[in-house]
Amino acid sequence: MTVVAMASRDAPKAAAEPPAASLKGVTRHYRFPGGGKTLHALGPIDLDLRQGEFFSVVGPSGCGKSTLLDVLAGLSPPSDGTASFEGKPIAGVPDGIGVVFQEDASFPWLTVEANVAFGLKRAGIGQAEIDRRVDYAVGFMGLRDFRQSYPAQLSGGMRQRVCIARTLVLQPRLILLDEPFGALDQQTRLIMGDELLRLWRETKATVLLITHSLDEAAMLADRVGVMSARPGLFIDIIETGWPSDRDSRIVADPRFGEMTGRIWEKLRAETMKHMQTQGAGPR
Amino acid sequence: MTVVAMASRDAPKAAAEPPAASLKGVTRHYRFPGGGKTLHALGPIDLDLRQGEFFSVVGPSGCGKSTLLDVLAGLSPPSDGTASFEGKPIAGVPDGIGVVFQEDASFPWLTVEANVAFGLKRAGIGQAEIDRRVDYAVGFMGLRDFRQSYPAQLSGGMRQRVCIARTLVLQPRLILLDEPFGALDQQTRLIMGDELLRLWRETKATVLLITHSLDEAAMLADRVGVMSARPGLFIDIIETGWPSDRDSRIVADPRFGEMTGRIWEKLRAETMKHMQTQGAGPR
Amino acid sequence: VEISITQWGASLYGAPVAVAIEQGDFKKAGIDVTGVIGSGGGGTSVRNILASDVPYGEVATAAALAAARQGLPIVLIHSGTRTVAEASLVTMPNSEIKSLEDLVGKKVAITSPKSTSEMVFLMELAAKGIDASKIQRIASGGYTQGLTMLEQGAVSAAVLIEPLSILRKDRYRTVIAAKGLLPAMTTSVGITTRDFAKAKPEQLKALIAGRRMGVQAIYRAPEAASDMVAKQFNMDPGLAKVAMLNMIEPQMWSEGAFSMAELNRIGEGLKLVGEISALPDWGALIDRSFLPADLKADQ
Amino acid sequence: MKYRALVTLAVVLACVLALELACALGWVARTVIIPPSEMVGSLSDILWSGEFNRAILLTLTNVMISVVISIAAGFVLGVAIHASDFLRRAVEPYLASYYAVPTFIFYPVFIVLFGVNSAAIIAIAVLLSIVAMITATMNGLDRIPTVLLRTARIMRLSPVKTALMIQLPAAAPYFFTGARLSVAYSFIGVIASEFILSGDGLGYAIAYAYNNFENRQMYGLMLLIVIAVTLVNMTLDRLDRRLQSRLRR
Amino acid sequence: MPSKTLPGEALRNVVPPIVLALVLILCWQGLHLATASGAISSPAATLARLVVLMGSGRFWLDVVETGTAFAWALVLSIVLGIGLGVVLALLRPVGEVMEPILVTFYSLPKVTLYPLVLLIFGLGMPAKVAFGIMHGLVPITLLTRNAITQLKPVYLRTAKVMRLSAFEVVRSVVLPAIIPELVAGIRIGFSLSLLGVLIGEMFASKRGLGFTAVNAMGLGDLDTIMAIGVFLALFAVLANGGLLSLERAIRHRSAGR
Ligand SMILES: Nc1ncnc2c1ncn2[C@@H]1O[C@H](COP(=O)(O)OP(=O)(O)OP(=O)(O)O)[C@@H](O)[C@H]1O
Ligand SMILES: Nc1ncnc2c1ncn2[C@@H]1O[C@H](COP(=O)(O)OP(=O)(O)OP(=O)(O)O)[C@@H](O)[C@H]1O
Ligand SMILES: [Mg+2]
Ligand SMILES: [Mg+2]
Repeated sequence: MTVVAMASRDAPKAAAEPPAASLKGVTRHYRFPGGGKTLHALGPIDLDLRQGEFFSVVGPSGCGKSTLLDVLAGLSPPSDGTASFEGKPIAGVPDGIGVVFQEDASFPWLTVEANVAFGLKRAGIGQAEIDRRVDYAVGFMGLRDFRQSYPAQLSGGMRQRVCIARTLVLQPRLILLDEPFGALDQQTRLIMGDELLRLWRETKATVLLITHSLDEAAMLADRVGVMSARPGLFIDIIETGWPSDRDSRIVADPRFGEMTGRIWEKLRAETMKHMQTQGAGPR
Repeated sequence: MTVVAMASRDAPKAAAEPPAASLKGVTRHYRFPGGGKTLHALGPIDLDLRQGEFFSVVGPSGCGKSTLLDVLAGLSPPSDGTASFEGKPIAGVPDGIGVVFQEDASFPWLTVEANVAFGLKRAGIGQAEIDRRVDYAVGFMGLRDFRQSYPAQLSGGMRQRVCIARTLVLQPRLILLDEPFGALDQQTRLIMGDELLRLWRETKATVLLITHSLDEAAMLADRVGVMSARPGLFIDIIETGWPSDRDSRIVADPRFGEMTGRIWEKLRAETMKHMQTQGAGPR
Repeated sequence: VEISITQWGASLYGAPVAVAIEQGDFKKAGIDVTGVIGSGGGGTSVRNILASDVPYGEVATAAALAAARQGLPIVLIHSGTRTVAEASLVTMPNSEIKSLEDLVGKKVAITSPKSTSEMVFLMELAAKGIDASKIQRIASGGYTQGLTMLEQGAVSAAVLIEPLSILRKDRYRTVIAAKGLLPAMTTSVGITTRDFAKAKPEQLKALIAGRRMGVQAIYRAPEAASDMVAKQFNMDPGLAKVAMLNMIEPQMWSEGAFSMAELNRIGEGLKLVGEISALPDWGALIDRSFLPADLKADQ
Repeated sequence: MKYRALVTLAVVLACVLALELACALGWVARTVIIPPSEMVGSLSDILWSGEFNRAILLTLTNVMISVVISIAAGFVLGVAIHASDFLRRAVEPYLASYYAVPTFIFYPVFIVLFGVNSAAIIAIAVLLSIVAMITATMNGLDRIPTVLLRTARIMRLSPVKTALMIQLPAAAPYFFTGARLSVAYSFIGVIASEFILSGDGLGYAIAYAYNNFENRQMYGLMLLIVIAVTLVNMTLDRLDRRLQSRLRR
Repeated sequence: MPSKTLPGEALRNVVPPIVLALVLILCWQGLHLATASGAISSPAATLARLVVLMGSGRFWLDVVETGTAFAWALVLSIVLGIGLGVVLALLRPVGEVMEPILVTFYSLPKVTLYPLVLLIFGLGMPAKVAFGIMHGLVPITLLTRNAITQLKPVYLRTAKVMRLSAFEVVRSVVLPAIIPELVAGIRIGFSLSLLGVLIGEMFASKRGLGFTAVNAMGLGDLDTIMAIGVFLALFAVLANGGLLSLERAIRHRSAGR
C-alpha cells in the first residue's frame, strides 16, 4: 500500500459539502512591545476552503498572507472572528494539517532520510511503515540519490523538497505552503509546480499555496485569492477552471496570459499603493 | 541640463552600425584551486549588442550568465576569444560601463544620497554638478523622501533602486544588470520593470539585463537571448518586436503569452537537464 | 637613576635606601636616585637589575647565588641585611601548640619549597635539635595563604614575617620567633653586573656611601627614620615604627662590610633546604673594591 | 586545506630554525633565550626523568575539573539567562566587560571560601572560562531559526521534546564553540593562577625555574605547555569546524 | 539615525543591571557575614577603603601609571591589530597561513611567556605595554581579518567597476564597511589589554594598580584588594558600556538586513 492509496479520500466535492477549513470574520492585530499601539495586519476575512481544492493566495508583500496561514495552522489565534478546521474550531495546532514554511526549515543536523522520517518517529509509527513512507516520499521528491546527504550539501531547492517530503509523509489532509519556492529561479519554480500538482492529484489533500508569482498562482490553482495591501482583505477570488491534469505547459495557452493579465490588473493598483508606504519596513 | 540630455546620443541604430559591444568566440574556464581541473563555465559565445538596444538574457541557474556579464564588464578576462566595447578590446573595466549586481550592493554605512554620490565623488566631479545629478537620479528613482535614510531603513526594492541610481549618475553608455530585482516579489518586479523601461528610453543607453523571470525578459527586451545549461551557449535569440513605449500592461496581450510560451519551451528541456546535476552545488 | 630593591615597600630590606632618599644622602654622595623598583623578591629582583640601565640593587643572598650559579655575570659588592629576626612561627591563640616540640607529627605551612621561610624553619628545628622529617611542611604559596590554612585548621602552625605579624599580632600566638634564636647571617646583598662594575665604579661607590649614611641615620634616630620609611613605603607610620624598632636590636642593616661567618651561615641554611650542595666560593663572587676603606676588611 | 596546514607548519618550522640560527650565531644572549634544540632536549629530560609528573598531573586535573564545571554550569546559566528577558538585560553589560578585571586578585577571597588547595585555583579558572560558555549558549539559542521552532509546533512536540530534539541539536555547534573556548580559558586560568599565586603545578614550576635562573628547565616547561595547548586547540578547532560546516547553508 | 529612546525603553535597559548589581552586593554582604571573623571585607568596608584610596595622591599615581601603560597598549593594539588584520585579509594566502598560529597564540596562557617578555623588554613600562599588546593585539587582528574576508564581495566588485584605486578601495569601502566589527574588536581588545597590563604589573613594577593589588595580597589586605577590584570593575563596565552602545548605534544604523 502506498502513501497515495492511504491518503486518498473521495474526489473533490461540490461547494455544498462542508468546507475543509473555514474563516469567519477573522482579523489579526499585532501588539508592539512596550507601547499600547497595535498593527492591524489582516482581515476581516471570510473564506471557505473546499475539500480537495487547490487554492492559491497572492498579494503585495506585507499584506498579511503569512499571518493568514498562521491562523489556519493554529500557530496564532485570530484577534476576532472564528477559524475552524473540519468543522472544529482551531485552538492550537490541529491534527491533520501540514505546513511548509517560506524559509528553509530542514534540520541541518539530520540526513535527508532522517529529516523526512522525523515527524513519523514522533507519531510512534512502526519502523516498517516509516521506511515505506519515507521511501515513497523521497522517491517522489526526486531525492533518492541524496538520502544520506545533509542539508548543507544540497541546493536551496532540494532542501525545500526535503521539507515538502517531511510534511507529505505525515499525510496531512490540509497542506499549507507559504511561498515554498521563494529561493528558486522562475524556471525551476515552474517545474516544482508541476511536481506539486502531481502530488496534489495523488493525495487529494486540500492545498493552500501562498505565492508571489502570478504565473504560479494562475497555473496551479483551482481558485486564486487576490489580497489587498495591509490590512489584507480578499479583493477578488478568481476561478481558473483548469482541468485537474494541468501542468506547466499551460503557460503557453493564450487563456493563461489572459488569466495572469486579469490577476495583474487587480494587483497593480494594490502594489503601487503599497510601494509608496514600504519605506521604513518593519524588518 | 539634465542627466537625460547629457546621456542621450543618437536614436537606436540599425544592425549595420558598429555594435556597442561585441563578443567573438568568448569562453570562460574556472580553475579549481589546488587541482589542475578546470570548469568550462561559458561559451564559445558570439554576440553583438546593438547601439541602444535592450537585450535580455535568460538561462538555467549556473549556466554562466553572471560570467558573461563579468567578461563584458572587464571584471574577468575571457579564457578564449575577444571581447570589445565601442570597438576597443576590453582589458580591465572600461570607462562608460555601469553594472548593477544581483546582490544588494548599497553601502550600509552611507545615506541614500551619499550612496548615489559615491562614484561621482571618486571621479572628482565638482560639487554643484554632483548635487544636480544626484538630485535628478534620486527623484527619478522615487527616493526623494529617503535621501537621508540609511539602506537598513529601506525595503529590498528601494535598496536596489539606490544601486541603480548610483550607476545611473555616472551616465554609462552600456548598462549591465545582473538579476537586479531578484530580491523582490513578482508584482514589485513588474513595476520596477516599467521604471527600467522609462530609464532606458530617456538615456538611450544600451542595456543588457540578466533575469530569471521569463515575463520580465519577454516584456522588457528588444531581443531575448536564451542560454543553454552549462557551459552556457545561446540556443536562441528572439526578437520581440515590441514598440519602444511598451510597459508592463503588455503582460495581458495575447502575443505576450505566446512569447513567454516560446521562451519557456526552449528553456524547459535545459532546466530539466540542469536540475539533475544541481545536487551538491558549488555554493 | 633607578635602582631595584627586593620586597620594596613590603619588608624592611630597603629601609636604609628609603631613609637615604628622604635625607638626600645619595645626592650628597654624588648620585641622584629618582626611583626604586620593587619586586616580589627572588630571581625577579636579579632579573630586574640585569635589565636596568643602572644595574644595581639589593637582593636576597639566595637569589644572587642562584643567578651566579647559572652563569649570570653578577658580582656581590656589599652586604645588605644580616638577620632573619623578622621571621616567626605562629598558631591560633587557642591551640595546644606551645613550643616547636609540640609540632612533631603535625603539619606546618611554609610559603614554598626552598624558600627563606622553609630555611628559617629548618634552622630553628636544627637549633632545637628536632628531626625535621617528623614535621610535614606544606607549601601554601604565600604568608597570608598560610594564615588562612591555619585558620581553617589545615595546618597546626604557619610561618609568618614582619610587618605582617605585627599587623595580625592579636589574631595569632607566636610559637617561636627567630629573633634571639638564630644568629646573624647575610640575608641580602648588593649586586651589580661585572660590566657595570668596570664601567661606572664611581656610581657604585656613591650608591654604597649613600646607603651607609641611611644605615647610620637609622641607628642614630630610629623613630625619625621609621617616619621616613613609612613615607617612602606608603606604610602606616605606627606599623613602620614598631617594625623598625624591632630590628634595631638584632642590627638588621649592615653598613656594607662582608662577614665570612655570616655569609657561611646563610650558606649552611641553603644547604639545609637543598638549594645548594656545597658552600660557595665567596672570593670569586665578591668584589670589595667599591666599599669605603674602613669597611673593606672582613668583619 | 591539507596544503595550507603544511605551509603553516613550514612557517612555524622556519621561525624555529631562524631562532636556532640566531642562538647559534650568538645574536641573542643565552641568558635571554636558549636555542629551540635545547628546549626540546630539556623537554625530553623533563618527560623522561618524571620529575614534574606530579605537577603535570595536578595541573591537568585542575584544568579538567574547571572545564567540566564551566561547561556544565555555563550551559545551565546560559539557558536560564536566555529564558529571562530581565536576566538577559541585567547580565549583558557585565559580560561585555568581564575580562578586563583580573580575576586573580580575588584569590585571597577564594582561599577564604574554599581553602588553600586546588579549589581556589579551579574557582579562578572557572570564573575565567564560564563566561565563554554562557555567551556561546545564549548565542546558540538566539540563532536557532524561528522556523525550526514553528516546525516543532506544527509537529505538536512537547516543550521538553522541542528542547531535546530541536533546540539542542540546532544550537549544538555554538555550544561546542563555547566548550572549546572554555577549554582554552581553563588552561589560561589554571596555569596563570599557579604561576602568580600558588606553590604548585606547572605554572609554579615555570615561575620557580624563572626565579632560580634555570632557563633550560623554564623553556622546557614552556615548550611543554605550548605544545599541549596547541595540540588540544587544534583538535578541538578541527571538530569545531566540522560541526560549523553543517550549519553553513 | 539614533532612534528616539522612550523613557520606558531606557529604563528597561538600565534597571536590570542595577538590580543585578544590588543582588550581587547583597550576596557579597551575605558572604561577609557567613565567613568567620569577617574574613571577607564587607561592601561597606570596601567602599570606605575605596574612598580613602581615592583621596590619596598615591592611588592616582597608580591609576596614571596603569592608565598610561594601558593607553599605549590599547592604541598600539588597535593600530597594529587593524593594520595587520587588513594586510592578512588582503593577502589572502598569508592570512590563511597565519590564522592558525594566531588562534593558537590567543589560547596560550600568556603568563608563562612573561619571563621571556621581561628578558627581552626589561622592566617597567615597555614590558607592561608589551604584555598588554600580547593580550589585546591578536583578537583585534583576527576580528578585523574576519570582517574583511566576510565582506560581501559585491562591495569590492562595485568599487572595481567604479575603477577605484587599491588605496581608495581600502579607505572608502573596506574600512567603513567593517566599522561595526572594528568597534566590537576594539571592545574585546580593550578588556584584554587592560588585563594584560594589570597582570604585567603584578610581577615587577613599582607603581600601578596591579602592583598595589599584589602588594595588598602579600599583606592580606582584603579591603584594598576588593576596593581595587571594584574600581577596575566600575571602570571596565562603564568604558565597555560606552563602546557597546557605540557599537549598537553603528550596527543599528547599518544593519544590512
Ligand atoms: N510578530 C509580529 N509582530 C508585529 N507585526 C508583525 C508580526 N508579524 C508580522 N507583522 C506585520 O504584519 C504585517 C503582515 O505580515 P505578514 O508576514 O503576514 O505579511 P506577508 O503578506 O506574509 O508578507 P510577505 O509577502 O513579505 O511574506 C506586516 O506589516 C508585518 O510587518
Ligand atoms: N569563481 C569561480 N570559481 C569557480 N567556479 C565558478 C566561479 N564562479 C562561477 N563558477 C561556476 O561557473 C558556473 C557559472 O556561474 P555563473 O555565476 O556565471 O552562473 P549564473 O548563470 O549567473 O547562475 P545564477 O543564475 O545562479 O546566478 C557555475 O557552475 C559556477 O559554479
Ligand atoms: Mg510571508
Ligand atoms: Mg548569476
